[in-house]
Amino acid sequence: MNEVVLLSLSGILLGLGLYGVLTKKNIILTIASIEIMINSAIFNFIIFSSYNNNPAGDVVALFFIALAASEVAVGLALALMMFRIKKTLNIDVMNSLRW
Amino acid sequence: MDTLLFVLIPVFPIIAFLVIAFLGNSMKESGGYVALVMELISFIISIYMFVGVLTVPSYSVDKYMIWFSLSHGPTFEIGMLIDGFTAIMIFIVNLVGFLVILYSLGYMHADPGLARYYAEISLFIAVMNGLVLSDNLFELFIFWELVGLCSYLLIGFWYRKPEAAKAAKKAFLVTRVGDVMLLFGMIILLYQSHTPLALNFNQLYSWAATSKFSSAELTTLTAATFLVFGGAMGKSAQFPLHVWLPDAMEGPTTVSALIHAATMVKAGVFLIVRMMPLLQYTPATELIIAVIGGFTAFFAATMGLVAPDIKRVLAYSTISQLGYMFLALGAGSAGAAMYHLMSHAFFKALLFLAAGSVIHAVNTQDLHKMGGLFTKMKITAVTMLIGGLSLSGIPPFSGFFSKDLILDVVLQKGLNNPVYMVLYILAVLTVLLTAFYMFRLWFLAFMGKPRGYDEKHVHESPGVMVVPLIILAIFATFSWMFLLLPSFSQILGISLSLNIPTMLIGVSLGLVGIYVSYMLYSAGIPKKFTSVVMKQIHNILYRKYWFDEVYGAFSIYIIYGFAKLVSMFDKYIIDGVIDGIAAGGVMLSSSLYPIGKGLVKNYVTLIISGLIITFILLIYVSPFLYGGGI
Amino acid sequence: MTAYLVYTPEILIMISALLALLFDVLDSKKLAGGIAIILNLVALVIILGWSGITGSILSLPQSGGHGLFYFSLFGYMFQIIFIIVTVSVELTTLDFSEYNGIFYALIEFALTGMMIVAISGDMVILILGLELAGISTYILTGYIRKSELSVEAAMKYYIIGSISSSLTIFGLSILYGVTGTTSLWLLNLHAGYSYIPKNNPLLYLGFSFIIAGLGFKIAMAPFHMWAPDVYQGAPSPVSAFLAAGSKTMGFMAMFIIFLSAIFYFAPNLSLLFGFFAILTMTTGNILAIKQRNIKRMLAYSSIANAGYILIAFSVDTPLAVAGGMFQIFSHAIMKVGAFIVVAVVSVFGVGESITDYKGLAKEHSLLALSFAIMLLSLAGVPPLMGFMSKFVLFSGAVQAGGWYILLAIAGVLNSALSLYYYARIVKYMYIDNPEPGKHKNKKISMPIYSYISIFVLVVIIVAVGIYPSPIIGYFIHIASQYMVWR
Amino acid sequence: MSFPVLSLMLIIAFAGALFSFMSKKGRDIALIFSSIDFILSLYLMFSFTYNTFSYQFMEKYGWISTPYITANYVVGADGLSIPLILLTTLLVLAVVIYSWDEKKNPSAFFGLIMLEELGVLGVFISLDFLLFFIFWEVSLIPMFFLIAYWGGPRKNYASYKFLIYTHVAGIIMLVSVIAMYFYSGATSLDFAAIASKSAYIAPFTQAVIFLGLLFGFGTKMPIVPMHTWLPDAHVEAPTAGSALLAGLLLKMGGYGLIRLAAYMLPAGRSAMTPLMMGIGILGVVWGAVAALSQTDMKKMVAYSSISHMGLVLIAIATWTQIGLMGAVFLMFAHGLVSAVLFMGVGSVHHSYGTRDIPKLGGIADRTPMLSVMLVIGSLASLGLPALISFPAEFSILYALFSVEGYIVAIPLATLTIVAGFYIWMLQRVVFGKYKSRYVNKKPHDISLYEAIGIAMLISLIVLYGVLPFILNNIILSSFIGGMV
Repeated sequence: MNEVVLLSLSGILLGLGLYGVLTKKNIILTIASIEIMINSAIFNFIIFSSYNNNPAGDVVALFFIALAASEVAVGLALALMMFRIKKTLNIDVMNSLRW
Repeated sequence: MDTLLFVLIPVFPIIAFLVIAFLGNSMKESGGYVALVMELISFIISIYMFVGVLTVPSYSVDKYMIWFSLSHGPTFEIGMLIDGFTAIMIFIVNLVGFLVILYSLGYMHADPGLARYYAEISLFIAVMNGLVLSDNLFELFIFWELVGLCSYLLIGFWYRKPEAAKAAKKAFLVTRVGDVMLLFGMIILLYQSHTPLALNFNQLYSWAATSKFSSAELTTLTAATFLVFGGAMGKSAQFPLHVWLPDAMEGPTTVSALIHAATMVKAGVFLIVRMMPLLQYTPATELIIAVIGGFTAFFAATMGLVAPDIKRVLAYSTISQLGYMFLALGAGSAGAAMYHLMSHAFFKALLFLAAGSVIHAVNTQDLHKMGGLFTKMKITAVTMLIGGLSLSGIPPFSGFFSKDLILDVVLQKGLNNPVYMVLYILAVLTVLLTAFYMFRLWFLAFMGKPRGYDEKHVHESPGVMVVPLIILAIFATFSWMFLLLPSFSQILGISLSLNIPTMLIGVSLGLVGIYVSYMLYSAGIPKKFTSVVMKQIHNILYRKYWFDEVYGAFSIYIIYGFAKLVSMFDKYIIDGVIDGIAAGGVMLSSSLYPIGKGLVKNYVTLIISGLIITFILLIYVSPFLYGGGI
Repeated sequence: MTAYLVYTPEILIMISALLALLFDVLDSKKLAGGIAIILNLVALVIILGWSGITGSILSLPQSGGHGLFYFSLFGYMFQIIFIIVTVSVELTTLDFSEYNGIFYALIEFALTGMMIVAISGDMVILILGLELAGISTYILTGYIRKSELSVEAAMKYYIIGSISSSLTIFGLSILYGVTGTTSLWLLNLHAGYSYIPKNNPLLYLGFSFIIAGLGFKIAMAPFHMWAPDVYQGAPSPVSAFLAAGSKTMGFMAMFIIFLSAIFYFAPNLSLLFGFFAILTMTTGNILAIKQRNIKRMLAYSSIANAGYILIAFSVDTPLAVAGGMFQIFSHAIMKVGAFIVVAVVSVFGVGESITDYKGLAKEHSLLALSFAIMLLSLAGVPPLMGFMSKFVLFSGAVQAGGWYILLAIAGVLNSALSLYYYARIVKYMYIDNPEPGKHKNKKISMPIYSYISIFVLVVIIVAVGIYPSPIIGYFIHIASQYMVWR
Repeated sequence: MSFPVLSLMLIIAFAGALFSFMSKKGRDIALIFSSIDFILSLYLMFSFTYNTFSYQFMEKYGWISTPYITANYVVGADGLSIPLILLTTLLVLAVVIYSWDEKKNPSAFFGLIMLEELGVLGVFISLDFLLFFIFWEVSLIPMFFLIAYWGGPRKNYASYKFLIYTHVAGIIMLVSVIAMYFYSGATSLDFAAIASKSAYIAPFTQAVIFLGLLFGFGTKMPIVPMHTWLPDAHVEAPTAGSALLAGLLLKMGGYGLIRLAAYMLPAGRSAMTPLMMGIGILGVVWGAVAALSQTDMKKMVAYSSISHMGLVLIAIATWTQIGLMGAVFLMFAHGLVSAVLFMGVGSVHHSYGTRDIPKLGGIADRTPMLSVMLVIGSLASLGLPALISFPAEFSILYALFSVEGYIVAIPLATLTIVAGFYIWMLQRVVFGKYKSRYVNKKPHDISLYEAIGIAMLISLIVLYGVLPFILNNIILSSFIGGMV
């Protein structure tokens, strides 16, 4: 029962992240939404770790938190470059690369 | 007799052909002499053969070499079959061939295409000799096609004239229809007979003589022989494949004399003569041959009645006379046919050469523009008269005897079979028509007053042209004397037995024909017909029963239309589908192109939908297919 | 100490990355690149020595790092591909002034990630490798900071990439939840135990997520949309690296993960991958037809190739898997070569539009010839390597019989379709005349290193095409080993 | 192992291609190398051992040996391939001589011709499927370039159509053969290895595989309805390309169909015999009828090729000794004849600036030599006896009658139509009044080189027409005996 609730929570997190990615126009917000998605996965690991009585999941979660952080760093850097060139953070102007 | 010597008969003209073909342009006129000399040698050898066979009437030798063979199938060979028929035919071919080349020296003088002419004539004589010498149907067919080729080339000799080119095409294609039938017949015969040597005549004969045919086999054999006759129909211009021969008159007159009167068109007759031992098992085919022959004889003669062109009249006459020969063959007498073939070769060659002499003089072929030539060209006129009398079956010219033999044979058969009786009546009526159109021609050309040619330049032809006329006239008059030789009669299986009543009917009808034409034409062209019926009949005959129109319409509207349809199908349906698929791919490419619009959100949407598809496929679809399940 | 010897190649490459950073500080670009290349080659030689000859110092397969790593011929084979690709790209960039030490550092980091993926035996290591390579390549894509396209490509790549990696991680977490272990090899071992439910819907969900995540890496339809944009926007050498290296890494990861997954529901996966194979190759080829930009076209061709390779996952017989690996190998070689040529000709003022290639053979006959060989090889024209790999791959499908033959037929029809757009470029180069005003022949020094790398790649393409026996044998050997683990 | 003459031929062709590409005097090199190849093929013909039902001049080297796929470098020749090898080397030589005056990038032109020779020769001599397929594809690329670079106004469309059609055909064939290989459990991709096992494949599977092969080889032949690439390719190809395309590339289809499909899959063949008969007869009629309505001379000749290849298909379907002999002989014959015709038409185009039949007329007036060659070519193509096609056509028709009976009437009747369009074309183009409104005001008769090229082929057309046993004995003594 407990697990189901917790898993639903992580599912909701994933959905929220996705919703953010699909609707937010601002690149920073998009990156934040992606972080939420990753966090839902990390959350999963922790849930399953406790469910399985296996510490490996917790270890993995720690690893992935670091990973997510480095990813955000790169994302923000790219957003900065983006802003320098296009003078906007609107994600929808990123369409000069198409067909 | 040294049989191998006879191999040389076609070889010499071939040498002439090669020499003239490769060196002709530098040889000019002398090419003619090469051809003449080579043909003379062949002619001498063929006389040797003729004489030799006459001394030993039962002579029959078959020499062959293997061409190629199959381990599970027939062996193809090329060889020579020398017997009485061969000797007679060889003699005719080379005699006429020699005379025609001689005549050409005068007639074709200063033509720009002289080398081509002599090369093709030599080639023709060579392959015609080959055809006659063939000992199997396969080999015969090869030469059969080659004479057709020569005929095609020579009809189109003056290729700059569109009519000549058209006539050549027509000749080739119409005979091709026959050739294809012959090919079909050969294939059936080859399959049915299984002779060790493919289609060897002697082996075919012994096969036919020894095997007991079931009715189904007889049906097959009938089909085969009928198809073989189809070939003869094409080559010998029998109804309904007769349309090419009158047009073939676009070629030089010498060509008409040699190919379209004396030799090549006889190949069909010769073929059926070769097939006679098989035909006797298939009376149905015999009957068809007789009917077509008899009908053609009459039918062609009617068209000859009104033709305005001197050579076309003779062409219709040739068709008609060939019909006689087929009638004889259909009545079961190879001898009568062969004999008429011989005498017809002489007098028809004579008539054509004489006509050539006239054309040479007046530069027109239109009878309506001739007239009154008798005084200016006496030898031509007289020799042509001899030919005409011979054709009309007036004694003592050889045509009389040969035609009489045929009538006699048909009558004998007709006494038991009403169909043959009808054919006999047709044949007799044809005699009347023949005499009429022949003398219409003669009177229009030589009697009356000149009608619009340049009178000053008209004079008798030179010696090289006149001599062949005289020689042929002699043959046309006296060749019946061959029948007095017992060996000759033995070869042909006929004799000079005079049946007085039929003779009388024939001769009298001939005389009536001559008389009528004398009444109508001796003083020039008569007034136009006044009666509507006569006008209509004249029109029908003049338009040749609209055969050309019907065939033309058939080929243009049916065959060519179908062809158009097929290529439309290729272009629009097949290519349309293929190009459509290609275009569809490109269109799909273009329409899928802007999907996503370069926007990240859309990409993410696609990824999510892909995820959902994956899950559905994994969990719901696959178990159904594999019987597993969650 | 000897226990750490097995990590020598990875360590060497890591060192080269650090050295490159160092030399970047010293502003000595050639040295950075040169040392990276040399160290890579040393690593390559070591790996070849370990993997090439039986009875080498290592007895393979073996695990290391308490199960975190797993060394096998299979992994080494992929490492060889990664190093070849990287070295080619680095050689090319030596000729270009815009790439400095940082570039080499990044590309070496990416290579390290790939190498780690190849020897990973645990989810953690796998993801770490993937992310290391991924993050490095995000930056590499945006390497030309002044270029709007480059930055935009990087941004797109980053967004899609991180979403995908989050999906992958999510999937792996479910896998962990169901099986109770993060070790992929352990997972494989435990797979036979009955306590792990075979038809757990959660498992299916997990695999769906993993497929979606890795499908991004290999540019499988419908997860492919980023690829053309990124390949077009990125600098050409980076595109080469992405198309040849990053994609191969994706396949590597899939091989490792589905090693165990296939045990659970092989038929279902078979159908799934069959479907995606046909969808991917058709999408790639159809869309490639209309492309006007050569790099986009190559991207779509890369997508199509992913489709062909997916056949191996669907058919899943030793021959098919060997064919799939062979196709991965040949695709990597050909694609890296093609992008390098694109990079090199751009130096001569040839644009990225396909029509710019008209008449190329008249001025740069050697480049045109190499490009033609690569394109024809991509199209599968014998006797080039691309033909041989497709031959083995489709043979595998046919050998399996049944409906797999349909996959082979779809494959060959698609490859016929692909011939159209490859041949079009070859025709442009050799037959058509240059458009007026194009080919501003910039007078520059010969890009000698690029020529070397192109030459080596062409030699590989032709030589393997003409005498493929050892390579095919090698792949079949690896594939059989891979199948045996299952 | 004896003198490796077959490999030598391949090497020479390849070297010729390479040197031609690199040299400024490509044509001299092409002439020398193709002559050597021709001489070698004559050597093959004369040192051929009769009445042995096995491959001769065999060479075998290991190539690919892996657990699942084994292929070797095996070359050899038998009565089926010897005529086609001879045809290849002869035609290439003739084409090289004919195109002597090619102005546009001659080195590449002759190099491609030599490359084409390499591919086609390889197809005819390789006895391993993988090798076969490699050469098969190698033969496509040069032809694609010949059409695409030296072609006519619609060369783009035509070259791609050619490429895609034949490539699709090739790979479908590839898949079929792989299936044959795996289903039979053969030990290697050698023809001999597959043939020894393939007859044991289940009949239904055989039929399916056979269908695939029929599609593959048939498209190349081409058979209706996969034939539309041929007229387009021919119309746009340069003369040399057309001659090689019709003369050689179409033969690859027939060759493959005999050697790989019909021989190796007896049950599949007998299941598909009605289909092959039907398609063959349809092709005969279709090609002939469609040719009748063409106004472009090249297109007309191309459609006549379709008709002839229909006959070849019929012959293969009969699977009798005489039929197969006819098939091989007709392929040889058609190779020579269509090459002559295409060269003739090419020269007409060269001289008068058009190939459109209604625009031509009376060309015998100004270009007599050319006209003679056109006439001979047409006559040979319509199956005139004493020229090369006749023995072949007769054999095939006879075989058809012996197997299927009176249906032979349809192809026979078509012979009339074939004669029809050729003779009609001659009437309109060669004969008749000379039309003075040509692009070229002063048309010149064919050049010496063109004449030599054509005359070489014509002399063989006559030679084999009169003495067909020269070739028939080779075909019959070796390959037919081994097959039927």
